[in-house]
Amino acid sequence: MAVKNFGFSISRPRTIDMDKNNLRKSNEILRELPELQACIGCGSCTASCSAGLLTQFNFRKMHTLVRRGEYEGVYKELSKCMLCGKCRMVCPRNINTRKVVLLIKRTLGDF
Amino acid sequence: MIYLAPFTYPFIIGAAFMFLIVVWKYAMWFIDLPKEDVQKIKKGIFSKATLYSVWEIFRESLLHVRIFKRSLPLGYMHCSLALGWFMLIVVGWIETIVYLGNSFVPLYGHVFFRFFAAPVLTEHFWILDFLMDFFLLIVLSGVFLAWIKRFSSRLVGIRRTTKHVLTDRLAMSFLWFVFPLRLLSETVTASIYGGGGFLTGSLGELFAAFLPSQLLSSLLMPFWWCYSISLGGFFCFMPFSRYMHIFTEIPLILLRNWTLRPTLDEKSYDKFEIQACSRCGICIDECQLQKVLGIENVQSVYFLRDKRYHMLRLATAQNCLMCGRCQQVCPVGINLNTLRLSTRAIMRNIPSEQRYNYFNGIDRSCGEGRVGYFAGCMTHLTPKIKISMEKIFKAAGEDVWYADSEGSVCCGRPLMLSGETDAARKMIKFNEELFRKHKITTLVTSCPICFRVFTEQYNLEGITVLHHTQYIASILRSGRIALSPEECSYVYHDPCELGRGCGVYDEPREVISRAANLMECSQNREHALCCGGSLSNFVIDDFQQQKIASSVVEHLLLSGAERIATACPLCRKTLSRATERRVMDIAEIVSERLT
Amino acid sequence: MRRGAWEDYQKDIADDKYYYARSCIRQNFFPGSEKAFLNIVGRDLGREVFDDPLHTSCTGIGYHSDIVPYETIMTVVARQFSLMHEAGFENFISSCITSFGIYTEILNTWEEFPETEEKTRESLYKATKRELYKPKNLAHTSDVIFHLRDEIKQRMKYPLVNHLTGEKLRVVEHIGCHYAKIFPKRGIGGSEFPYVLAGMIESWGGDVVDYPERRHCCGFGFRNYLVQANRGYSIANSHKKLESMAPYRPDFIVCNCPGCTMFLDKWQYTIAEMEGTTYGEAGQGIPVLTYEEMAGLVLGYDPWELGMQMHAVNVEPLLNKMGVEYDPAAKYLGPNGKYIGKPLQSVVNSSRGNTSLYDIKK
Amino acid sequence: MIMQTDVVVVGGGVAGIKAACELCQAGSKCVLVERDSVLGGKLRGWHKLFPSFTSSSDVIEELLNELKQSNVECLLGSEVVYISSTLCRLASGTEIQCRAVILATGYNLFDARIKEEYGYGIYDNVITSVDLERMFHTGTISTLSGAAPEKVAILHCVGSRDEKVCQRHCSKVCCITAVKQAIEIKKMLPNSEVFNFYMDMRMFGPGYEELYLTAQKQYNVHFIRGRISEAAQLPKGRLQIKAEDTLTARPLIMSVDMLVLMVGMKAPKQNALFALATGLELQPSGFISSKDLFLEAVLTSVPGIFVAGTVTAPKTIGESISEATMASRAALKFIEG
Repeated sequence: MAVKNFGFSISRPRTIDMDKNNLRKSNEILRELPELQACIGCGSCTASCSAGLLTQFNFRKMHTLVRRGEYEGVYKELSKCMLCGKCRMVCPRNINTRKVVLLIKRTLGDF
Repeated sequence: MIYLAPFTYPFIIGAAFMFLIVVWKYAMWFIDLPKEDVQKIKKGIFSKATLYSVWEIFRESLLHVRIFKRSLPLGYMHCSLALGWFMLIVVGWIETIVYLGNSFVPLYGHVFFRFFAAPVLTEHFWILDFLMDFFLLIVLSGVFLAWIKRFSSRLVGIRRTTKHVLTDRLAMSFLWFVFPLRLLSETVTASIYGGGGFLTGSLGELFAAFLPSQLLSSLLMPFWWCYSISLGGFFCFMPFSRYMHIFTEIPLILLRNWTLRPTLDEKSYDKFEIQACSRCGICIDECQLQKVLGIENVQSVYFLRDKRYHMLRLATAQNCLMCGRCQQVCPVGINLNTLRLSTRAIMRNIPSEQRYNYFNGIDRSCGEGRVGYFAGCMTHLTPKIKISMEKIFKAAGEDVWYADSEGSVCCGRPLMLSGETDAARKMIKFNEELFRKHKITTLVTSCPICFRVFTEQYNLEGITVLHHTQYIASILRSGRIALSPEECSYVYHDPCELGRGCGVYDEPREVISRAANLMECSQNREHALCCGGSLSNFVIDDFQQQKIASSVVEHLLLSGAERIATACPLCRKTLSRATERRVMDIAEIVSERLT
Repeated sequence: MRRGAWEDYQKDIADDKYYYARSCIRQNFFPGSEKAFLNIVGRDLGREVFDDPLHTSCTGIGYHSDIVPYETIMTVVARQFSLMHEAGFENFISSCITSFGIYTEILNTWEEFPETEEKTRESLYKATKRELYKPKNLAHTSDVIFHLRDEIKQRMKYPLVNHLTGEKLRVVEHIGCHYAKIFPKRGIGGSEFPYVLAGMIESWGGDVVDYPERRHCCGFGFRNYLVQANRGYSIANSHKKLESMAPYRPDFIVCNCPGCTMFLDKWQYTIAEMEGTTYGEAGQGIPVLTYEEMAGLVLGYDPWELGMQMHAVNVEPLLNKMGVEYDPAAKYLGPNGKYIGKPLQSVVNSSRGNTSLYDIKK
Repeated sequence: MIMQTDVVVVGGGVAGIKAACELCQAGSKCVLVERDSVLGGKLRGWHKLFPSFTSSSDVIEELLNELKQSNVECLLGSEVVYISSTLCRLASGTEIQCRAVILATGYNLFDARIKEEYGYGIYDNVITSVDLERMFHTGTISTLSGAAPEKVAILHCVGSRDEKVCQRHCSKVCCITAVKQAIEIKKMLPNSEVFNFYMDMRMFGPGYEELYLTAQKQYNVHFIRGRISEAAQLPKGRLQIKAEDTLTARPLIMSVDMLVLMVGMKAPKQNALFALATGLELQPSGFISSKDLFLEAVLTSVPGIFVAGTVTAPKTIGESISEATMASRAALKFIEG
């Protein structure tokens, strides 16, 4: 079929569609590390982040997206993390953030 | 003498099998050694190192001096089995020479000498009989202790004994039977033909007195059969069990003295280290994860076991504080931390070209000077340390270039600890270039984690790398700053990375004693405890970290000190969470006492 | 229980004597619809509707595109009102949803801020020497059809029922944002569960589809369409609505607003051409009707007289379903039997294949 | 008919019952007036109480036992039409002359139908927190078709912190109730997935934060920060909900089998009538103002009229009961002069 070019294309929706998203990997991660659910979204991890100081990297947003089944680009984003461990020191909910980084990267693979 | 008896076949087959396997294994490992290692061997083989190794082999493989130092009963157990068995072989050899002169005796002729010799021997050398029985008794006492250890390890001086896998259990079961069966076989032989020393001879007389001779004659062959089978069985399983360490420790000692070391990349030398582990279990007791948290199955002994049998799980490899306490006490001297790191690298090192491209052009440093100060990520969470260092620099009149005052690229060690070595090397390269660009001659850091990677992995030729305690000690000595001591007592907590990691024990103590009263706790220096906050452990949760920290604080305060001093921002933060007492970095103490 | 939601949102709709304000988009793209409205209300149902040639565009498109200032549009609207007064009418009905929204908004502004009314009065006088008279009743033309739905039902020729199976037709209704989202109380049924079109559909035998994106914008969005670079955003909204309604397998869409009719219809063509996605049974597209066309079909008007050949999505499958009698060959013949030209074959209509019929009378 | 007493307690919920008990135990005469035909108020509709999962019937029973022993005169099914600090007139025409009044008239539940975008009363499987408690009472949670829901969304702040429905105030207890209900759902249906949509988690009381953490870690309840904007019915009675996941700054849609609306507390209309008749001051939220928030929380601007429980603001059961004790003590002090 010939695809016509009208000078614009259909913008992709930014909506997170929880029905279409496959939550298998997300559930796998939560099973291994239930404490990740305890995140209250305070953002101190991102605020203290060494990589976040140098880039747009936002750890809180990344793991939240993963929990919603939005995996695309997360592996690449998480590769910005230097694993220095500051976030773990400041997390008010005692989440083992470094494990979260490694676990998500391991579970998602290069997605 | 005719050395032909079918019961020897199990032994012959077992011994031949073991010999072939062991030779084949060593050959493969040696062939796989990288070129540098082969060069080292060539250089070391005709040097004093080889002579020293012979002494070390005798001391550690036979006498087990290091284990003796740890625990007398445990040392005796290892020594009795190793030395006792060795002496049985040596004296057995002498025995055949004495009795038979220089005529050829096959291997099994030595081993089963009593069986072949008893019916034909007419005269006995009591001293040989005595020695053989004596060493048999020694070995038997060792076996007895090993039994006891299985039931109650505490009696042998360790709290936990190692859990084994199937081949180990099989080999161990055969081994347990070897010497009691030897005793029985020789006793029955002595009861029929006479002879034997104080043990087998006396027991033989006793048997002859109370048991019918017909029964004894019918028991003779079955006992020798069993003895041969247990020996053969043990030899069959030996190369696949932990008993491989019996032989492997010998080449390991040689190779180590020829300066071979494991590296972050896996190599053939690792196999010698892995298989030289006797699974004595000393590392289990030393491990705080076991002692405080009751976590089993992750300690070095299990790590090596799982790695050897290719059943290592990531969760095991990652559940380690890498404090180095086990390495400190390992009687075989295995480089446990390096092995764990290289293993993590095998499991998790994912090279990526694109990774950390954002480093390009980053330079958030400020100030100018020949001395560079790298606070480290963790120090940014303990700003007081940073401010104290700035104050100290100012007092010393030092011109300082602050490498990471507005954020920086991490030193790379935390990532390296996760196994992602290639990515960590990108950070290392970046920081090396940054330091060179600013032409510093001295690099001071407040974080032992950074300090360790700077000294171990960075190529900083021409730059002196100092931990801030070393720097402070040097400016104190040269009188560039002076302190007014306070009437307060501190106990010093040795950070793992600074102490066992880099061998810095004295400078922190020197600085503290100039500023206040220094007190010591019993587990200090090489035996210091880990605070629990280690970046090497990816498994334990914060609650468990805190539990370790509490136990450490408790131990530190047994010294009677009022406050706790340390030299690591991570230790300081972790310990602070566990106590109401003040936990201070040495830099803070110094900056408060500056005159 | 369900009906309870819209009972709160009732409004007065005048019964007779309407001043009719046309819609820019409707009269250009669906001229048959406005004609049909005048015929149905004026001729069939005997109401007086005045179609004033003097009135102008309300300039709503310019207003919503940030080109026409509020003061200006208030004056334009004031002129329409005085024209209505001059013609002797009090009940203002507009064909366009955006106009309706603007009239409502302006009347409310005058009510809340009387000084703006005074200013408009002055401007109107300065510009046209006319006096401002506000309408007694303001309604959208769909309100009028809704009001007269039972009378239409009595004359109904083709109910909204599949004449082959007897099943009710599933109808998606779209009221248009400016109808009830600005002032929900001014729309029948409010903005959450609007009833103006639903009432017609139910009266005439159809079933309303309540799908998740029912309240979503059609995608016109003025600036989002008018600037070409933004059209991807415009079409994405229509795409979202179509994706959301597709699982309900609607037989057709009926729109309140002329703009929505146009976009839900024509974007189906664009989506099909751009990525090959077609909606509706056998990928023939979902026909999009104006409510006048729907009323006209129900009353037995000829579909080509209603202007339904102007749609991007072919309506024949719907006509066949309803059992409407029509001459397929006459599709592209104008009122005087002259060939008006026909569109090129498109993906959305490709499954119909045989179009040679139309060429016979060329 | 004219009655005479020391104190009239208006409202037979937990606060009213407790206040009446205290008054009678202290030896004063009191009449408890309740509009309903039974005592217990809104608590009757509740199954278990946060954060301890105490059975609410236990609490009511305990209070009613105390009431029985205190010989309180209760007028059930009696609506108050006029009130002042000395007189209470009922719909039946009965007049009660008194020396002080304790208002314990409580709150009304917000009518979820007003937030019509959520479709309460329109869609089959949109229910309120109260409906859910009713289901807990029966022991089964099911959709209209009778099936156990696999996915449940709980929406906080329905009729709270929402100026669109003239409810600016926070109803205080809904957050923790939502956490409690999420846990109860997970306990009954371990395979279900529960999503709580919240704006803020206001875990102000003892043990609340811990319960929140338990819900997250132990029960894997998903908490998504964002208010649901609308619900729509899908085929087979399922619902599609839309919200923004504000923590990722992305719109979010999902389909659920059941949507639970955490309805807030609304000030009853009669508060305004009372205020008009007696001169009581009202807060902007419509709840009655205390004389002083700190030192005289149970006093009002009118001497002789005291307040207890949620008549002044949303409160927990525990807070209402302890306030009742304070109010009765203040009323006694007042009539003793």
